[in-house]
This record gives sequence, C-alpha cells and structure tokens, in this order.
Amino acid sequence: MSQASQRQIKGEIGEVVLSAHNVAKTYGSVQALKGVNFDIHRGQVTTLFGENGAGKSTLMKILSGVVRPTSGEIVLDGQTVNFVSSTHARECGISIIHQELSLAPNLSVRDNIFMGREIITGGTVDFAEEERQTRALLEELEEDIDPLTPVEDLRLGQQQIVEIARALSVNSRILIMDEPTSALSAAEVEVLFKVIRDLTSRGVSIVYISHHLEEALQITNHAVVLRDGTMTAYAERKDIDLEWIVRNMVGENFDLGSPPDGYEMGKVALSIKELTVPGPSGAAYNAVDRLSLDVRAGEIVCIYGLMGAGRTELLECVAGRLHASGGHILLEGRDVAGLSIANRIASGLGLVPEDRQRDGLVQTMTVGSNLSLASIGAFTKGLFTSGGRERELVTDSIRKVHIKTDGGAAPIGSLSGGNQQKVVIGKMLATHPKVILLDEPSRGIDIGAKAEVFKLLAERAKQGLAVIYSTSEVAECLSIAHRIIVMHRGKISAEFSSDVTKEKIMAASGEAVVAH
Amino acid sequence: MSVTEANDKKTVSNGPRRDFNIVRLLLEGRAFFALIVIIAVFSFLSPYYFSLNNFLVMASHVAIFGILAIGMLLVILNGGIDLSVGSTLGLAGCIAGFLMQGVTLSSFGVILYPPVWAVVVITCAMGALVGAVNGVLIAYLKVPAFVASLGVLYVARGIALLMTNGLTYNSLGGRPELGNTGFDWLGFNSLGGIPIGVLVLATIAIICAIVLSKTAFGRWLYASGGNERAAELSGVPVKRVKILVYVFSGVCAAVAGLVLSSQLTSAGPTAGTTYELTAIAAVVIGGAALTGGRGTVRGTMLGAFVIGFLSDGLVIIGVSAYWQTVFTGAVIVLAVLMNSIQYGRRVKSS
Amino acid sequence: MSVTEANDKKTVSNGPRRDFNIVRLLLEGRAFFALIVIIAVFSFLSPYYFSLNNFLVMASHVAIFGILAIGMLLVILNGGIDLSVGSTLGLAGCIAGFLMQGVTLSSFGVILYPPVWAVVVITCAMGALVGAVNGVLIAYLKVPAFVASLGVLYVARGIALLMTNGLTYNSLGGRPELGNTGFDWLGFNSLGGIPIGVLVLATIAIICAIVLSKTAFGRWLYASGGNERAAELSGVPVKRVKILVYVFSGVCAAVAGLVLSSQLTSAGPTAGTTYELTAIAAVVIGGAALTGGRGTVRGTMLGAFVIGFLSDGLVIIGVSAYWQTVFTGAVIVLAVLMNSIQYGRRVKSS
Amino acid sequence: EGLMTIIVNDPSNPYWLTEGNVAKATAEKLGYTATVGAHKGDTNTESNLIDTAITNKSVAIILDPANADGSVGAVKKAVAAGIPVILVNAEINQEGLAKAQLVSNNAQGAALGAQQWVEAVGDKGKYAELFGSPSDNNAATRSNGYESVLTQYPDLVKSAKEVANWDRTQGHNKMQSMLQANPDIIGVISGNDEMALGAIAALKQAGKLANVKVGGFDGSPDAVAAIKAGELQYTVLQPVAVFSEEAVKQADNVIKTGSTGAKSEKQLFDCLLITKDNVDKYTAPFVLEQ
Ligand SMILES: Nc1ncnc2c1ncn2[C@@H]1O[C@H](COP(=O)(O)OP(=O)(O)OP(=O)(O)O)[C@@H](O)[C@H]1O
Ligand SMILES: Nc1ncnc2c1ncn2[C@@H]1O[C@H](COP(=O)(O)OP(=O)(O)OP(=O)(O)O)[C@@H](O)[C@H]1O
Ligand SMILES: [Mg+2]
Ligand SMILES: [Mg+2]
Repeated sequence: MSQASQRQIKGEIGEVVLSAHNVAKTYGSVQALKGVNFDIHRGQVTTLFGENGAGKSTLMKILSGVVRPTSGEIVLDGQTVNFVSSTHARECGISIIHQELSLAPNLSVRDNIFMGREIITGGTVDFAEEERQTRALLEELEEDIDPLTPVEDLRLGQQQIVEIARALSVNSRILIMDEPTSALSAAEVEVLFKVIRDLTSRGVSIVYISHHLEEALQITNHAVVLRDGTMTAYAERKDIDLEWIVRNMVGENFDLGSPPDGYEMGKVALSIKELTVPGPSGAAYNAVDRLSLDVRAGEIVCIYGLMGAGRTELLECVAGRLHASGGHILLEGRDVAGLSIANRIASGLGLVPEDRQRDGLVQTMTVGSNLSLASIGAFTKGLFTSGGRERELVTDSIRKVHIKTDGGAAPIGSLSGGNQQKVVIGKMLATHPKVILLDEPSRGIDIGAKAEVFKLLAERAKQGLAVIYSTSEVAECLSIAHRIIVMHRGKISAEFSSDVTKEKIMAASGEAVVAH
Repeated sequence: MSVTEANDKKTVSNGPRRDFNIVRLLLEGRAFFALIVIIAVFSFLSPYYFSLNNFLVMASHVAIFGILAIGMLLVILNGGIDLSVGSTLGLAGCIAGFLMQGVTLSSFGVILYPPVWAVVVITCAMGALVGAVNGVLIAYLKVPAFVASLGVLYVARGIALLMTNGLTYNSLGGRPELGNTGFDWLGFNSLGGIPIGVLVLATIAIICAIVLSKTAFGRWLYASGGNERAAELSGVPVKRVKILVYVFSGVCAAVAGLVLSSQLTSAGPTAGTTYELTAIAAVVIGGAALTGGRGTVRGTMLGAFVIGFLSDGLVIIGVSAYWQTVFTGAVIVLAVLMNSIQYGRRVKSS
Repeated sequence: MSVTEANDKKTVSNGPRRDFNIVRLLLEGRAFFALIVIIAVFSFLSPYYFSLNNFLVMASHVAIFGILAIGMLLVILNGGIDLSVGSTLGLAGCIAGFLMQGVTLSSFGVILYPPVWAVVVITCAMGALVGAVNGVLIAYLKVPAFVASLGVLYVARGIALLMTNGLTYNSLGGRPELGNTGFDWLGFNSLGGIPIGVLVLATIAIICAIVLSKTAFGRWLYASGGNERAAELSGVPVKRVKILVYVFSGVCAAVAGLVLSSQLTSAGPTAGTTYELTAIAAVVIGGAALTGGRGTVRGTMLGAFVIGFLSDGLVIIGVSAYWQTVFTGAVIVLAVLMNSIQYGRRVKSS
Repeated sequence: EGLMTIIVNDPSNPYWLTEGNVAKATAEKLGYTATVGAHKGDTNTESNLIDTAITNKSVAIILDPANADGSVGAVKKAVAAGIPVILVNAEINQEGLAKAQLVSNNAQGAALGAQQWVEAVGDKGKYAELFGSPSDNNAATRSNGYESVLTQYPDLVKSAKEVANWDRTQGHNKMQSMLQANPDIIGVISGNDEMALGAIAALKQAGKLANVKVGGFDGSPDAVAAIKAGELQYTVLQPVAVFSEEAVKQADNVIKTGSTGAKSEKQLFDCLLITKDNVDKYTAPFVLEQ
C-alpha cells in the first residue's frame, strides 16, 4: 500500500474503494496499457476519457476481472486482489456494462438479466421471483418492456437498457459503465443519469466512459484522460471543461468544422418522392412514411432523429437493401427502382452502413481488399484483376482518406475503430459516387477521428458530391451540414438551415430539451 | 417520454402476437402437423397402420433415434454438432457385448462376469468418455465441432472393429448360473404394454425437458448457444457446459447402443452407421436452429416421430427402398423449408 | 495526431510479422509438413512406396477426392457445406452409364447413342442442376446448407437407385460401330505418363486457383464468405455467387463421377457413399475455416494428398482395415488441431 | 392368400436383386402378395422390417439375414409372433428357430473356385486375395475354402490380403496399391465378383491383365460378361435363383401343411462353376441351364 493512497483516503475527495496500481496489459505485441494508476472513489462518478484504442475498455475489463493484467496490482478496500473471473469480481461487488452488447438474442429479457446467477429455490430456477425483480428494474429505468420479450425483438436502445438493468440488478458497490448510452435517446439518458445520481447517493461508485463528452460532464465528479495506454491527466469536475478534455485527449483542440462554402451547388442529384418503407414484419406502422427529399450535388444534408425515427430504414431503402412499399427514388433524374445494390453503386449511389462490424467490413480480408471491394470493376481487365492497378487504388484511398495503417496488406483487425470506419467510407468513395449516404458515421469513434471524417466529407462535397448523413448528436448536426432534416416516426418533422440552435432541433425531434 | 409514445411501444411489443393466425399456427407446430398428415395418409393406405400395437412397435423403433436425437439436440442448442454418435452407439454395443461374454483376467486366471447393472454403468461411462474427448477437443483445443466429431467418428468405429475383429457379439442374454441375466430386459420387455426402450426414451426426454426449462444449466445452455461471449461474461461456465453437453450426447449414444443391442440380443461393430444424420434430421425437423440457442425437446421428439413413422409407414405400404430414400430427403428439406420461413421472419425483425 | 502515436501504431501492426519463427512456419505449412512426414515414414517402412509409379497411382486415387474437395473448398469459402457431393458423384456415373448404353426413344422407335463428348456435357449439366437445387434452397429459400444438402444427398441417391433399379451399368467402353468409344480414355489413358484423372484434377485446381486469386468472382467469394452482409452492401451479388458455388460443386462431383466410372468402366448407383466426409476433411486439413472466408486451393490439394497418401500407404505396408479407420480419424483431428492453434492466435490478435 | 414379406440385403447388388425378384415372382405365382424390403446389412433396420412384417400380418417371412449372430433376435421375434421364417442365402448361428435355412454351399463353392483358379494360374508364384466384409460370415467361409485348397500347393505364396468390403471401387483402389508392393503377382482370388471386377479394372490400367489371372465368386451378370470378354477366368455361381424360389415354395408348404417338406432345416445348395466353356448356358441373371 502506497502512501499516496493512504493520503487520498483521508482527503476530502472521498475514500478510494478500488484502485489500479501500475497496471499494464499487452496483447501479443500490442501494448494496450502501459502502467496506469487509477482510483475509484466511494459514492462518486469517475469518468474516463480517451480516443479510440486508448485503452479505456481494457482497463475496465481488468478492474472487472474479465481479463488479467500483464503486470501491476488491483487494490480493493486496501487489500490486493487477484480476480480470476468476472464472476469473482462480481462477488466482490464489482459489475460492468460492456461496450459491446453482450446479450443472448434468443433469450428473454428476464433470462438475460439473470443468466449466470440464477435465483434457485428447491433445485430449480425461481422464474416468478426473477420476473418480479426484472419488472421492478425496468420500472426504475422507466422503460416499458415485458420481461418475457425475446431480446432480439427489442431495438438497440432497449437492448442497451436491458444491459444496464442487468448491471443494476447485481446491487454492486462499484458499477462500471463502458459507453452505456451510445444507443440511447436523450430522454433515456436523462433517466439513466437520475438512476446514477440515486446510486451515488447510496454510496455506489460509478466509472463512466463515453464519447459524448458534454453529456458525461453533466454527472462526473472526476475526470481521467487516457492516451495511448498511459494516464495523461486527472482533475476534479470543478477544474475541467470541454476544452480541457479535448486538449488532453488528442493534444489540440478540435472543432467539427463548418459547412463548406464558396462554390455553387449543382443540380438535384438525389430526389426521394413520397417514399414509404414498411416496418419490421408484423409491425402496424411504416418505418418511413411518405417521405420526400431533394439533395443537390455538392450539398451536405444531415438527418437528425431519435432512435427508431426510421433513418436507417430510409437510407437502406435508398441504397437498395430494403424494398419500398411506395414512392420513387430518382438518381440524377433516373428512377432507380429495380436496380440492385451493385447497380446502384455503379450508377453512383453508395451507403456507409450504421454498424461497421456487421455490415461494413469483411474481417477475414486485408485493409486493401476491403477498400477495393466495391470497385473491383475499376481494376479488372477482361476476366482478370490487375494487381498493380488495385495497389494504386488502395494506396490512393489510404492517402486520401488518411487511414493510419502500414499498408494495404495489414489485416483489418489491426486498425483502431476510427480507422476502420475510414476504411468503410474510403471503400465507398473509391467507387466515385455522386451521392453518398452515411448512417451514423461517427458512432463509436473518438472526437479526433470524427473531425477528420467530417473534414473529408466537406472536401468531397466541394468537388460536387451530394452527402447525406444521419446522426443522433445535435453537435454533429451543427457542423458541416448545409441543411438539417429532423425525422420523427418516419416523417420529416422539421427542416432547418445551418444557423439553427440545438434546442430547436431537439424540440422538433420530439425529444425533451435536456437542461444543461 | 410522452404518453402517446409509451402507448405506441406497447402496440409494438404486442404486434408480433396479434397475427396469431392459422398460417403461424401451422408453422409453429409444423412438425406436429407433418406427423398428423403422415398418420392420416398411411392409415388410409394400409389397414394395419392405425393400431395401438403398430404405434407401440413404431415407437420402439423411434426410441433408438429419439435417444440419439435428444443428445444431439443439446449439442445443437449449444451451437455445435456431434457426428460421432452413430459410431459411439456401435462401440457401446461392442463394449456391452464384450463385458457380457466375460472378462478374462489372464494374470489371475479367472473370468469375470460383471452383473448387468455393472455392464450398463461401464458402457455409459465409456459413452461419457467418448463425449468428453469430443468436448475437450472442441471446448479447450478449439477444434471446430464438425471436424472433431468427424475424427472421433472414425476413431470410435475403428476401435469397435478392432475390439471385435469385425465380428458380432452374440447371446447377450447372459446365463443364470453366472448371475448376469437380464440384459435383454431392456429390449424385449414392456411395462404396462409399453416397450422398455420407449420408456427409456420418455424418461430421458422428460428429464431433459425439465433440465432445459427449469434449471440453471438449461438457461446456461440456451445462453451459451445464443451468444457464447455474452454468456461467458455473465459468469456462465461456458466451457464446462460445452463439455457436459458432449458428454451427455455420448451417454445418450451409449444408452441407445444398449437398447439396440438388447433389442437385437447381439452387438456388431458396424451398428449405427449414418445414424448421426438421422438424429440431426430429427432435431432440425423439430425446429431447432443449427446455429444454436433455439430448439425444444418436444420439437425434437416430434421430429424423431415424423422420421420414424414415415419410414415405417413406407415399409408397411410396401414402397420400394429407393423411394424411401427419396422421400426421406424430400421430407427433411420440406420440414426445414417451413422452419426457415419461420425464422426468416424473425431474423428480419431483429 | 501526434508523431509518436503514428509510430506506435506501426510497431503494433508490424508485431505479428516479427515472430515469424520456425513454429509458425510449420503451422502455416502444416499440411505440407504432414505430407512430408507421411511420405518419409512410409518410404522407410516399405521399399515400394517411394517410386514414381506408386506416386502416380496414388495421385490417381487422390484425383477423385481432390476434384470433390475443390468444389467443396469453394462452398466452404462461401461459409456453406455440401453434403450431397458423394450422391451427385454416384448419380453422375449412372447418368453417364445410362447414356452410353443408348437412349431408346420409343415414340420414334430408334436408339440414340450419343457420342462421348455429349455424354460428358450432359452429365456435367446434371451435376450443375443438382448444385443449382442446393443453391436455390440455400440462397433463396434460406434453408441451412447442412440440411439442404443433406436432403439432396438422399434424393440424389434415391434417384440414382431408381434409375438403375439398383444395378450397375457395365461396359462403358462404347462400341466403335456406334461411334461412342473413348469413355475409358479418361480413366485409363495417360499423357506423358500422367494419368488423365490427375491431369483433370490439376486443370481444375489451376483454374480455381486463378479464379480465386485473380478474378472479381474470387474476391466476391472470399468477401461473401467473410461477411455476407458487408459484401452485399459493397455491391457483391451474394446470391448469385452462392448459387454459382454450389453449381460448381455439383459440376465437380459430376466430373469426379465421370473419372471414377471411367476408371472402373462401370457405374453403380451407390458409388461415392460418404465421400463428402473425405472431401470436407481434405479441405479442413488444408487450412480452410468452416466459418468461411479462409482457405486456398493449394492447401486443399495438400489436404487431399495427405489423406490419399496416408490411406494408400497404410494399405501398402499392410496395416489392417480397422487401424486404417482409426488412423484416418486421428490424422483429421491432429491436422485440424494445428489449424485451430493457428487461427486461435489470429483471432486473438484481431 | 396373404402377404409374404421378403427381406433381402441390398438390392443395389444384382445378386440380392435377383434373390428378391425371384422370390417375389414365385410368391405371386402361388397367389400371394409380396413386398421386398432391404436391410443393407444393418441389423437394426432388419429388426424394424421384421416388426412391420408382423404389423402387416404377413403369413411368412423370407429373410436373407444381415448377420449370423445379430439376426437371431429378429428371427426370434417373428417366430414369437407366429410367423414362419425361411432363411435364404446366409445362416444364423442358432438352429430350431427358422423353418428352414437355404444357403449355397459356400465352402464347396470356394473349393470349386480355388481348384479352377489353380488350373488357370498354375501352381507356382505369388498371389493376392481380396476379402469381403469381415462382419459377414461368408467372407471368412470363402477365404477358408480358398485357403484349404491353395495351401496344398506350397509354391503358391499369398503375398497380400486386403479387405475390400465386397465393393468394386475399393477392389480397384486396393488392387492398385497392392500392385505397388507386389508387382510380380500372377493371380488374384476374390471373395466376390464386384471386387474381382474392380481388380480387373486396376490391372487393365496397369497393363498387367494379360499376366494376372483373376477369379470371382457369385456368378453375377457383370462377371459373366467379363468371362465372355476373357478378362475373368471363372466365377462360382451361387444358385440364388434356385434357392430363393425353393424358399418360397417351402414357405407355402409350411402355411398349407405345417412343414417345409424338406428333410432338414439346413439345406445346402451346391455352387456351380462358370468358365469360358459353359458361359453360353447362362441364360438369365444367376441362372445356368444344365
Ligand atoms: N483482445 C485483444 N487482442 C488484441 N488487442 C486488443 C484486444 N483488446 C484490445 N486490444 C487493443 O488494445 C488497445 C486498447 O483497446 P481498448 O478497447 O481498451 O480501447 P478503448 O479505449 O476502449 O477504445 P474505444 O473508444 O474504441 O472503445 C487497442 O489498440 C486495441 O486494438
Ligand atoms: N413509428 C414507429 N412507431 C413505433 N416504433 C417504431 C416506429 N418506427 C420505428 N420504430 C422502432 O424503432 C426501431 C428502430 O428503427 P430504425 O432503425 O429505423 O431507427 P433509426 O432512426 O435508424 O435509429 P438508429 O439508427 O439510431 O438506431 C424499429 O425497428 C422499430 O422497432
Ligand atoms: Mg472501448
Ligand atoms: Mg439507424
């Protein structure tokens, strides 16, 4: 036990319940953590900031017993502990909400919440009691979900709520939340924050990780910044602001850009007329409901909306993955009905999907093959592909999209999240589209990468590309978009130019305005 | 959240339940439906088909595949596959035969005749061992289930052949003076008119149904089949579950081997060849997904009965062996086609 | 971002290449390594094993499995599996036999003797048809590949049996006066000392290797096997690729059937039973992942040669048939064990 | 008159196909209806077929047992249900169950074949043997029959013996491999025709058929064609057409009179030799006019 922690226990910032001393972790030759010291204070929220790949999740996994550190020690209530498993850590009062959803889709909400720690009475599982507790938890989170619904029938946000409910159900002293709100609406976030405040008042310690910096600032008591596996800054809430975080995270201050100007927009590139997309089978509503929208060449349009507003359905339908039940989509005046995804890409209409792991990348292939996948035709002569031309295209893309990799031959898994996202964007840009659709291009990537992505899009718009992107963060609406469309239940509920305020946008989305 | 929205949400989660129409009912119970059709058609075609006696006989045929299929169901729920059950069945029969013939302990110069209960226990232990080999290969050494169990298929079959030198063990009846009679009880007798084999199947099925629906192990199994990583992070001992599942499948194969060799009062090393395919077909017809996490004992039983009642019916009405092959294939594809229509809907909605 | 970071990342992704040591080399080329061991051991045990002539004979045995395995490789790269290849092989032989015997057109009262090239074309077309049935079931009707091809396995076998009434077509030599000789050329002749079967295998292997590495189709195949959804959104015609892959597998099975029946100058409806398992084993030993997206023609060829050279070697040194079964299983598991060690590492590092 | 259930091994082999067809034709001639089932060597399938025969209220069962030991239980079951069983082609290791067991005299046939083989090959040199499926008693019976004759010629050396499971493809591949180790053999003696024909294909490919004589067993149409072509030296005809007809007749006797009319339960039917000289008398599958 070091003197430092002795001092902290006595200090006014709260007793340290769990701390990491000089924790390091290497994966093969990757050094994810290089000797980090980290303290968790009783009854307070500690927020961990850092770019993608800084090692935040790794540190949390170590503190919750999911992975074991290469060196260093973990001290719980003054005693050195060696967690052998996540169950062990849970028994010591530590639970975690993982960054990637870890639910079994085939099981019900109740079963997911209690899996691995069943309530047993008389040799069998006490389902009634489990259901009762589930119901109570969901009530506390103000979410109206039947405990017996299979998780696969829930939308992403609701699944994240289930994940949170599971962590809450353990009644642990220390609760680690690794990006718990990435799929939540502002209202749901508010509820969560209420729950967090309630927990801390009862003495529960919280570790919170989020890329939504402003949001995190609302509840945190302490801020820790990780960079490249080392802790670069620590401060209490009263000493920090947004600028401080960004500076410490990435070394300089970023802003998300402004709408590019100084050029003439071209003709209408994409025209959506009265488009209707049915909801999931059996649903009684339309995901997209007679929606019309025109986008001109060189214009950047942002679609803002809550989860479930129908943005994904709209974009996937335009790209050709979903079938419309009514309406027309015209690309430069030509109806694209009946064209396959491949044909649409060839005629200049491409989609960057929402979930890059599931829909964007082929994990078994290299960075280069992923980048060139959508434009094989460009380097095929007769029957055969030309290795030289492909390499040219790949190096060109890597340069233009600023992907940090040591070449096209690197496995895709070796890239950080932000760079993987750039590969997906680069793949679509390499097809020389006239219209590019991006579904939440900033999800899960850090602020530096976000700024780079937006800069890239602004540059291409200047060259005549029509850009449509969706987002769930108001700050991102107000960056490069010339026009902001707000979607609500499948319809356009409002349309703004770039000088609108955050509050107006949120009001139009049907979302309660969050007090700052 | 506004009140309207909350109401809306309710409608959504009620949504899937509302179209509880005839089509859906048929799809849900398609194995049951197929069974009814099969019974109706064959009862119409042959006067002998629809009789209690014939149903009992057919059920005792189903017993063998059914026992294998339950073991296979657990493996498939876990997201794996076990191709070695047919071989294990053959090997189990040979082990039982070997023990019933008496074990010569040459160093002592005596021949040991283990009683029947000991034979049953040792045989099941052997089945568990084969399953454990599969399990360790798959859970710890990370060999894909298909390949691990394919290898074990060959090895188990080879061992059975080596053990018996290709010959069949006979007269498993035992001898009263040696105190090891009773082996044929399993296969020949019946309790209250129901063949013992069927009772064994029913017992295993009921136990499994209870384990799957009422115990922590059941939930662990579904969870690790649905999302292994999530299950592991929630503290489910996924490796242990996996090994147990293969061990159980091995034990089921051994029990099936015992019932079979008791029915035949003989045990040959080539018994059970390709039975794994029939067992898999039963599980899949019963609505389980090969990707894991979905399936029930009830469905699997129905699947086994569909296959058994179909093939016996074809024999009873005198259809040629070749047409039987064609029909079996067609029924498998048709049943699963319905299956995939059902899941197709689900996948879309997620 | 800062310079240090860029450097750091570089070190990181260079990492895996640094431990390019002997262990890794052996693992990468483990099928090759296994082959060398097998050849060395058997050459030591038998003076007859290591001779050009024996290698040619063994290669012509490998040809059958090898051709099936290449078709299977493409299916497995696509993330599927094709259990029907053995049956298709048998059916192809029967179709060829049927055509060689002359087709009686009863309405015209004439018997048609198609020339050999026509027989080959029609047989391959039939193989393509069987493959297309698989492909449509799997790509459009969403039946899991395992079950669809299991059903087709039974149906194709049943049709072959019905067609021939269980009998074997004989004397496929044709008759000079009918102008349909030459069928046995495939199986009996050799060019420059190399059996035609081996040349057929080599041709198919080379074409496939080129298609996989040099054409858009190859890229599409790897992409849709690696992540079908991503491939589809990148404009890959995933359904078409899937169907083509099964069609190709069917054609490969038909070609293997032609080579086999030409080697035997006869064609029976039960030929090829369980060959699908051997073909899958060859692909997997050759380093392909059953989950799709990883695998090469070179590896699969090595896998096929490992199995073929092993089993022929065991025959030559006179090991009993039973031990042959045991060894085959053990080699499959061992080879894949090494395989999974390799991927285990990769998965971790990604 | 009732239903007669005929159960054969595997109709994809012409031998068993003939067995089933002849029995069926005979039964129908006698006024019965008949179904033919196939157990393909699997005792469980066989047992299931017996059960359905009982369900179908068959008046008699003609059975080609799958396994000398393994089929006893199935026969017991039929007998217990009061259905007379006549076994054809293969025996079971228990007497007093079946009304009759009609089999070809495999030992006599093997001796006959081996003698003819020595005549064709000569009494000096190395030879190879192809062995049938080891779970089938006939494989051993025939092999022993060959052995008892061939061991009388000390200069005949058996240099290889391989199990080819009665199968043509396996016969072909095993022959090719055996030729590698034993390039100088002068003859191949095979447990059945299918394996012999596979061996012939392999020898043809190796260009050795002129020097290596091959003998078969069964008398299948394919083998007869090969004898006509001069590729196969001889085959031993199992009188399957004769005993399966006889089996149905005896079953008819049992139904009508209560006894088969034959002297004993086990009835051996002598095998006949088919060579180049008498091959023209082979008029239908497995029928040799005398
Ligand atoms: N299982 C693993 N195997 C190998 N490397 C890993 C593994 N898990 C994480 N890493 C590496 O460790 C580093 C830190 O990853 P970590 O997930 O902790 O980042 P993070 O800060 O949570 O990023 P994000 O904001 O994207 O969630 C990254 O370079 C990552 O590639
Ligand atoms: N009009 C509606 N009424 C009720 N529920 C709806 C409605 N529209 C969508 N939903 C629900 O929300 C889910 C998510 O919809 P969708 O994916 O289109 O949202 P989105 O705007 O793309 O959100 P995100 O991309 O942020 O997840 C739908 O599957 C459905 O369950
Ligand atoms: Mg993280
Ligand atoms: Mg969306």
